[in-house]
Amino acid sequence: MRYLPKSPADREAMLKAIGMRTVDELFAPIPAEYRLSRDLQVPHQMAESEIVDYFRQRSRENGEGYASLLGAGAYSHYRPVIIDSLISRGEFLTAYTPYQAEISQGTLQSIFEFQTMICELTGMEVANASMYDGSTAAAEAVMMTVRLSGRRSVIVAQSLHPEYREVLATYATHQGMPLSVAGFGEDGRVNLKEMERSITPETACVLIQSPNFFGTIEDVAAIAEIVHKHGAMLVVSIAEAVSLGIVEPPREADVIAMEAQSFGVPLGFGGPYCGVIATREKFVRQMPGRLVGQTVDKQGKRGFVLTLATREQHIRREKATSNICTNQALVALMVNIFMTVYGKVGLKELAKQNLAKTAYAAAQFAKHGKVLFAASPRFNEFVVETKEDPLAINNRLLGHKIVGGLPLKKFYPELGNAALWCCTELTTRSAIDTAVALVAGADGSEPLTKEEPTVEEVAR
Amino acid sequence: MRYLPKSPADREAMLKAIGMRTVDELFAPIPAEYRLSRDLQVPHQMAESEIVDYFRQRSRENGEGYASLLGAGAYSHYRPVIIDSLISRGEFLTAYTPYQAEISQGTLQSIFEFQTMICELTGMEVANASMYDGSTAAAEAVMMTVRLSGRRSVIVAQSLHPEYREVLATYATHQGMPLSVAGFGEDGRVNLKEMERSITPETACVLIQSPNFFGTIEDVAAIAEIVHKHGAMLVVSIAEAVSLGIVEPPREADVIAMEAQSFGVPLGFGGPYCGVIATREKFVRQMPGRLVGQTVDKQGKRGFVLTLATREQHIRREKATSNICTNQALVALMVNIFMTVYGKVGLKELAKQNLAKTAYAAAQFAKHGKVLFAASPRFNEFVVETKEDPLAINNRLLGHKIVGGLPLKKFYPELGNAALWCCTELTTRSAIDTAVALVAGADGSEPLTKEEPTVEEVAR
Amino acid sequence: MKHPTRKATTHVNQNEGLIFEKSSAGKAAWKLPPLDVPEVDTSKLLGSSERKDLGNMPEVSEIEIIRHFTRLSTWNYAIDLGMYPLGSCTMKYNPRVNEAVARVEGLANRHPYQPEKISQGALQILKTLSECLIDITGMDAITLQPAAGAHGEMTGLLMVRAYHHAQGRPRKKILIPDSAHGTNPATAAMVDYAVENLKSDSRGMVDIGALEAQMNEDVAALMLTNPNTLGVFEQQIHKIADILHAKGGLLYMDGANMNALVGKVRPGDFGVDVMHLNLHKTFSTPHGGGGPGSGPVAIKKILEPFLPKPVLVTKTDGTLGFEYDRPQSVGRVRAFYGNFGMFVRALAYIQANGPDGLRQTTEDAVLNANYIRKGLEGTYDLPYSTPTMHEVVFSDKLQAKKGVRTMDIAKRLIDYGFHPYTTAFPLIVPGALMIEPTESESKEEMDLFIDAMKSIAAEVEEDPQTVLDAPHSTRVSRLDETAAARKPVLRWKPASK
Amino acid sequence: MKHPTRKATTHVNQNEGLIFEKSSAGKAAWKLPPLDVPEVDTSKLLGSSERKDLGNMPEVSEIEIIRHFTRLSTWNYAIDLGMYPLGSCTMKYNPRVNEAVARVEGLANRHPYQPEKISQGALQILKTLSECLIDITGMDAITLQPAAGAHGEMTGLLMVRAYHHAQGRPRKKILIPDSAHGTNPATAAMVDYAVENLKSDSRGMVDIGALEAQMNEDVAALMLTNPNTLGVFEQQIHKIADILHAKGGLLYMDGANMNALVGKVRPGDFGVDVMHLNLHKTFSTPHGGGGPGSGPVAIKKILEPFLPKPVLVTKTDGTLGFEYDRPQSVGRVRAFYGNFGMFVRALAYIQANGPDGLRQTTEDAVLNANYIRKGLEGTYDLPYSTPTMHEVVFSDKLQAKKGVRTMDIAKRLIDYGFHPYTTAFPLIVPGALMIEPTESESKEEMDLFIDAMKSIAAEVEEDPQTVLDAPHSTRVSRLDETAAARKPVLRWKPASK
Ligand SMILES: Cc1ncc(COP(=O)(O)O)c(C=O)c1O
Ligand SMILES: Cc1ncc(COP(=O)(O)O)c(C=O)c1O
Repeated sequence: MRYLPKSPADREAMLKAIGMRTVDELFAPIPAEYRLSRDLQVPHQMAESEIVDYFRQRSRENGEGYASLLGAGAYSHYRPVIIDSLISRGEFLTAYTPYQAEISQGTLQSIFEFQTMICELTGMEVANASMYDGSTAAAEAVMMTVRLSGRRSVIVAQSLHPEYREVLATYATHQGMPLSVAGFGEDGRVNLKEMERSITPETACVLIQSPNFFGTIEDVAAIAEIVHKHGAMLVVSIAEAVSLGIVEPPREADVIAMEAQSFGVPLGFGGPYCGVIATREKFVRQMPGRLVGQTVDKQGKRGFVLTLATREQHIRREKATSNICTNQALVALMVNIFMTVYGKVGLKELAKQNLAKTAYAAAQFAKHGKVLFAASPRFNEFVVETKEDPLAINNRLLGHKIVGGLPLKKFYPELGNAALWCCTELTTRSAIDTAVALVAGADGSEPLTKEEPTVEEVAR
Repeated sequence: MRYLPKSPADREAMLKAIGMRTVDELFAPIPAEYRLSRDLQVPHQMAESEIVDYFRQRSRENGEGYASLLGAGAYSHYRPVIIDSLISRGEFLTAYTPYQAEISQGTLQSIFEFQTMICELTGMEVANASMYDGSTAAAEAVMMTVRLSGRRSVIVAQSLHPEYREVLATYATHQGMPLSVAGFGEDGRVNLKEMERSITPETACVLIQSPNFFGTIEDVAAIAEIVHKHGAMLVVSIAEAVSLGIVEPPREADVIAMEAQSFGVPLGFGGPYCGVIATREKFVRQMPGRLVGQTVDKQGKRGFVLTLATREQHIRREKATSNICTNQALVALMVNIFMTVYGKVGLKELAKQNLAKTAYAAAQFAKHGKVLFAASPRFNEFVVETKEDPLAINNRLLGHKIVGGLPLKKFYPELGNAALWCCTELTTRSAIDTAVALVAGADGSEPLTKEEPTVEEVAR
Repeated sequence: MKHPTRKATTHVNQNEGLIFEKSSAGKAAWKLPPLDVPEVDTSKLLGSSERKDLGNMPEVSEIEIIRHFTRLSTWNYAIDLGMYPLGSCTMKYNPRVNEAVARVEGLANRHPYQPEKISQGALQILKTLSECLIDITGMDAITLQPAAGAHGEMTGLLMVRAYHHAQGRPRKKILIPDSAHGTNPATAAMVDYAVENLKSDSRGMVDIGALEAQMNEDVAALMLTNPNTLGVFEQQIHKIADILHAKGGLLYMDGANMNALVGKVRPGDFGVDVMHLNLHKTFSTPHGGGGPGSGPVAIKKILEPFLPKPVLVTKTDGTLGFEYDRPQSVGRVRAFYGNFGMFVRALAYIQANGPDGLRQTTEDAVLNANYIRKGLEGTYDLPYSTPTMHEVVFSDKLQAKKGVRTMDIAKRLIDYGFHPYTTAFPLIVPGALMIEPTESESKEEMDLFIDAMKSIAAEVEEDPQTVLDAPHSTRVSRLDETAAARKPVLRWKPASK
Repeated sequence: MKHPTRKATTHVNQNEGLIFEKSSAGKAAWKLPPLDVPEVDTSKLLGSSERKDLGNMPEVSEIEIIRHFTRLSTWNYAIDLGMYPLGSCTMKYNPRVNEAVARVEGLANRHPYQPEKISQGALQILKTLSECLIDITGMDAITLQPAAGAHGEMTGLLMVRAYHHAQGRPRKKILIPDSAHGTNPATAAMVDYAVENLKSDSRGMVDIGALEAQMNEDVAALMLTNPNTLGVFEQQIHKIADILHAKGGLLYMDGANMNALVGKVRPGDFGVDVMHLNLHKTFSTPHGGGGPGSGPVAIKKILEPFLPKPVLVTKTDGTLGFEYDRPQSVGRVRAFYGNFGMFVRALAYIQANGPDGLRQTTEDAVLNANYIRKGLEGTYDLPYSTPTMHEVVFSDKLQAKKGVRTMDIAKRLIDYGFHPYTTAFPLIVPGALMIEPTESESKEEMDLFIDAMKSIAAEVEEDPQTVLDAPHSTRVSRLDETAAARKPVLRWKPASK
């Protein structure tokens, strides 16, 4: 086997050194009746070229070359080439968790920079080294407030990503934590009254998302005021990290649970992504996940180490803040490099382009369907209600190698024929125009002409 | 500009330090009348994503996805993934020529290993660090024999790659070196009698290729005997390096000039490739190009350095063995890694697969066209003569996304409707069968049925 | 050093500050393409939600970023540089073809919500990998959703919990051997189970007597690592299963050590009801400095109704798709379908090996561990002489006499050109040296490791201080972790502020 | 060291033997797919030409190869690690997007002989790059065929030779300033021209008087580097051109230093007839440890008939193709069309910069060189005070008094975390320190460089021996080059034999 660095002679010599005659002796501890006498039923040993061909083939069967107008928690942004050049270096790719600081300073310093940038972008004081993804980060953030508040019930916004809600339900219900849902209003944002009504003295926290699942930006300040008034904590989930370039972060939150996939992480059919939790300094000891801190060596030289490990499972076992061990380090490095490339000015300009593409698209769709929650501020997603079933519309788009918006029936039956569309800096005007034309085509109105709309039209 | 590590403030501070007010002052030495006052007429500054899109587009216009049965000096072999993983490391990719040995041991040791493996494969005693490509290596090898023999005229086999012959002509004629050509016989190999007749006391060397341009393996021993009998030297060019896995190397040669592209170097529309010269120890001081040698440091520790530099332009200037400076180092590293991956056993097995595919293909073509030089041993190329003009046949193949063999009219009008076909381990049986069927289809005989031929058929 | 090593030396190495220390207004590593739609008035669109300032985010150029991370990378040790004998972590070779195929356009850049009919390629990968893992473990069904081992543990225990609920008799606690990894008890707590410790016997295996005594109707399951963290195979495994099953409990196996079993024996065959795998261990996906991982959970039929949703199914028309209507499911454990990129890598690894390669891999892994045990027995104390599978655990008992503890020896190994072994556990071995070479180490590399360990043992006798002060060859010496925890500095702040 | 540097330190680094020392029969890093055609009888097919044995070729596994080359790589210095101030080599940043686009399937893996009609993508790249380079140089036509600068020189001189032949009066010699790079005279000799040295004046420029005296009908051309190897722009350039042209000679410009001119001035505008470019310098293609390069040759109309063949043309149907029928061509200088992969990278570099970026790049390159000159003037002897363009040349005159030569200072720079500057030439400066920072260096990096150079100068005064013994921080100390040349060991041999 080409990965194994041993010749038959090496194996012979080693067995001899151990004082064994056959390899079977090594497995003597395993009761004979359980030993497998047959070959495993897995593919035969393949040449590297066959493996590459196999996955190229799967790739061709997987929508290769389709344009997509999907968002909903996974966003398509341009990934600067240097991200892969750098994370492919064996020293990053094939290193373990940096427990041995003296030979892990590269990983440690980069995580320290990651934590710093996440703080700068979220307006929080501390951020951890990463969580599995945005959904588990949200659930863990909620658990954190339960520990901090000593209360056990949780209120979750219906405008939070439905799958995040499902994950929270999985985490919470099995720990007997009552969950209630706060609906959204005409404006596609949390219904404040309804939310306030559902808060009780047992409410540990309210969990919302902003920009929320509909792309609408929540009035975090107002929500925070109500939540805090009742002595509960506010957890804000951010699924579209690029929004932080132009949208004011939820500084009033007590904990922010983020999905950083937008920052240079490939869509990858759903994973691996990069969750992260940020909060206030005073809450850090209840924070789950790894943390890197600055310190000095014997000569007083600056260095970095994993710290506050007493929160973690390998020290505290059943008393740990979480069971998380392996996290998403290499993905966090992608995120780190992405944030470094765009930086202070680039992130804002990038976010602006997302905003412009989305404003244009929404204006175009508005001509042939109803754009819901149109009055509320939004980032790069919008909901369009059509007469026709969006599934039918999407089938038409697929014919043109375009993947249409996400039909919301599945998650929000009450929204009927609504679909969630997304535009990023990578969405071309022509893809938008084609999609709009195809939507229109079925709504009775004549298909759009390809001529460019005037700026006035768009501004409308 | 995103590659430039300076802020406006940095530039200000630096100008100030130098004692200048404006950047223009820096260019004062350039007579004003020549200074360019307009923008260069080059593409406007593009975003990275635009650059990637531009080249993806060019790629789609460049035969992407076509199968190819072309060889003729550029061969399509599988490139193990680790080649690019390793050569992409900045420490190899962005290093200069290893003149400063103490911080270049990585490049130096790898070249030393490269030189060693080339010696092992060619049967020569010394090999250099690389030349531009196989054609210039052949020309420089000939120059080498001119210096060594004190004679000035050269005989070149007509079965040598025609473009190599053109390059030699360019190098030789301008130095007033008489060139004569030795034709090939019925068997597609050098016509020994004709060759011997053309050798004179002024003949410095005879240059042949084996396997030659037709894929036929020359009788190097016989040629060497004749050449040496007349006091001339024998230079053998090897264009298909993989042949060395199964074909006896031309040990009787005085100098071997090789194109190592087959060893892990992408086809890349013709370059960069990797030339190499190998020869006997006694000729090394007339060898062009860089050489790495073993030595020790002050503590007696093994190390490697560039050596015998007195042959080179930076020391000897007009008396140097060649003007070559920059060579093909990074490509030689690809070759080195490829040779290391396949090694002693893999190279032989790889070569065997090439042989098998070619034997199969030749047998199939033989049914619908005349395979020339069929009696002579060959490696992975063969010449097929058809009634129909091969250009017409190839147009038909293009319709099936297959690039057919190289029509030889252009180089060998005397061969009429002959084309040079090549099969490697990457050529699939179905591609061969399809091609054969399309050749047949136009030769009047019925198209081949798709059923597999029996081993007997193939053996024929 | 007194005992020169043939393995490593020191070489000039670049310093590098924090990226923020390189930032200067006006530098940029980015450029956006021209906008093909009209510009917009941000404040008009966002109003009070508009962000004005991005604080101290850096402004640097591309070359500075390349150098920054390249320099940082040279401060790391890695599998690509040498042996990484971390016990329980299975630091094996991460094949580069895995990285190549994971980046193929249609796999790397497709959206999880694109219609299933154009996602058959990805779904086929999920299906094939699932089938492979099911046969490798000898179980009946699997979920690929969990993002890592600990996440898999939680998923598995949630299914156990749901199972007992469905049986109408919920249970209170999980039995966990004292040799277990920290995530086991932490996970039990997360799903609201009480943890009860189970002690090991003198041979480092589950104490059958204790198990019989502690097992009752309150016990939901036993979380067993097999081979356990001592590298010892639980020879009474079937007895253990019987004891649990007799009282209606389930046997959970922590599969972190599957590298000792693949192709040789299947947990499903020796009584395991539910287990997780670590694709980032046994199946060669890179650790990447701490992640990402993937922790599939394989189960027996009885637990199938409780699988997280969605579940991959073959539809009537023969195409693949997800089933969301799973009334008894424990629910989702993460958004989307799991760490897909890791599935691609793990499948590529299985394909590269085939049945014969996987078996040979396991044999080499066990051979290597035993070779190291043989090489160091006598030099270091071996608390349990029970046969070794994929890893061996020594203790620092002999060296402790000189005041040298396992962590000191570990740090000294760095000077000898190796990454340290695991020191944090198993807790049943005070001052543990937990060594797992994996199959990826050549005899040459292991001989160098054995020499290094012997040389350090000699140093402990001759001059312990050298060992206590180690490492001596690194760009930073031992770092003050206590200070770091006492006054945590968890982010950079501009000097000014 | 007495003067501690903020730039570098030492860190543990892996040793590694030769790959042959790791070989063992039966190890393999390869696997072939099953053969889809019948096996063949090799000896039957090849007879006496069959090779039986591959000698001492290695047998190793993939992980060993990854570690071998990864370890080796850590022994190298590189642009990615820090400033690489080699004068005349233009060691600038090598953008990673260049590498990415050069690997796009249809560009990386297509055959040079595939029909032109399916090669329009590649041909379009040749055309666009050619047009860019023609405008950048201000010339009329170009060939991309030469594989490197020296190859371009040869190609250029061949055209000069062909031109004079066509004029009916072949000429004998080439004038070359004493400051020229070694390839210039070596090239002249290769195309059978005699080399006549032309001395420089006190300001380091061509001595006009000498030129007038030496110029006659025997002189085919003057090979001029501008800015020359002192980093000095030949202010009399047009006078020089006039003198040559007046006697029917041609002006060849070695364009190695175009990084000082791009976007600011064009050789074609100041009288150059033929010149080469180094895409691996000015246009950012990586040096890769010594190559590959690419040396396009740009020419004025009068030389167009002599271009190497084939020549890229736009055909009547508007598609691109090669023209082979070029009766006056000097012929081919290499097989196929040149180092295509470098063309892709160079064009990507031009696109990333645009007109503004290219101009800014040149300005920064010149700014950097002048900043270093200012910083080190006084500390090191500046033999020519003429204004500096892209590089500055000092001499070791002051340090030589203490017995310390330029090579010693260069080696000492290594301890300070920098790659040395160029020491080999220009020959007109004995003990030259030839420093070219390029535009890719930040102020921070250059300040560190200036500090290092000053610190070394101080060391030369305080304890020269430290400098003479340098480097002290590398895995190997100064290597014995004399011994290497006296008894050359140019390949590994098995101990046995
Ligand atoms: C025995 C054992 N169990 C569980 C885990 C946790 O797995 P993960 O880190 O993937 O969450 C580990 C990881 O080190 C382990 O060694
Ligand atoms: C001034 C000058 N001319 C010519 C050359 C030769 O160019 P190449 O190495 O590409 O052959 C060099 C390369 O160092 C150079 O600096």
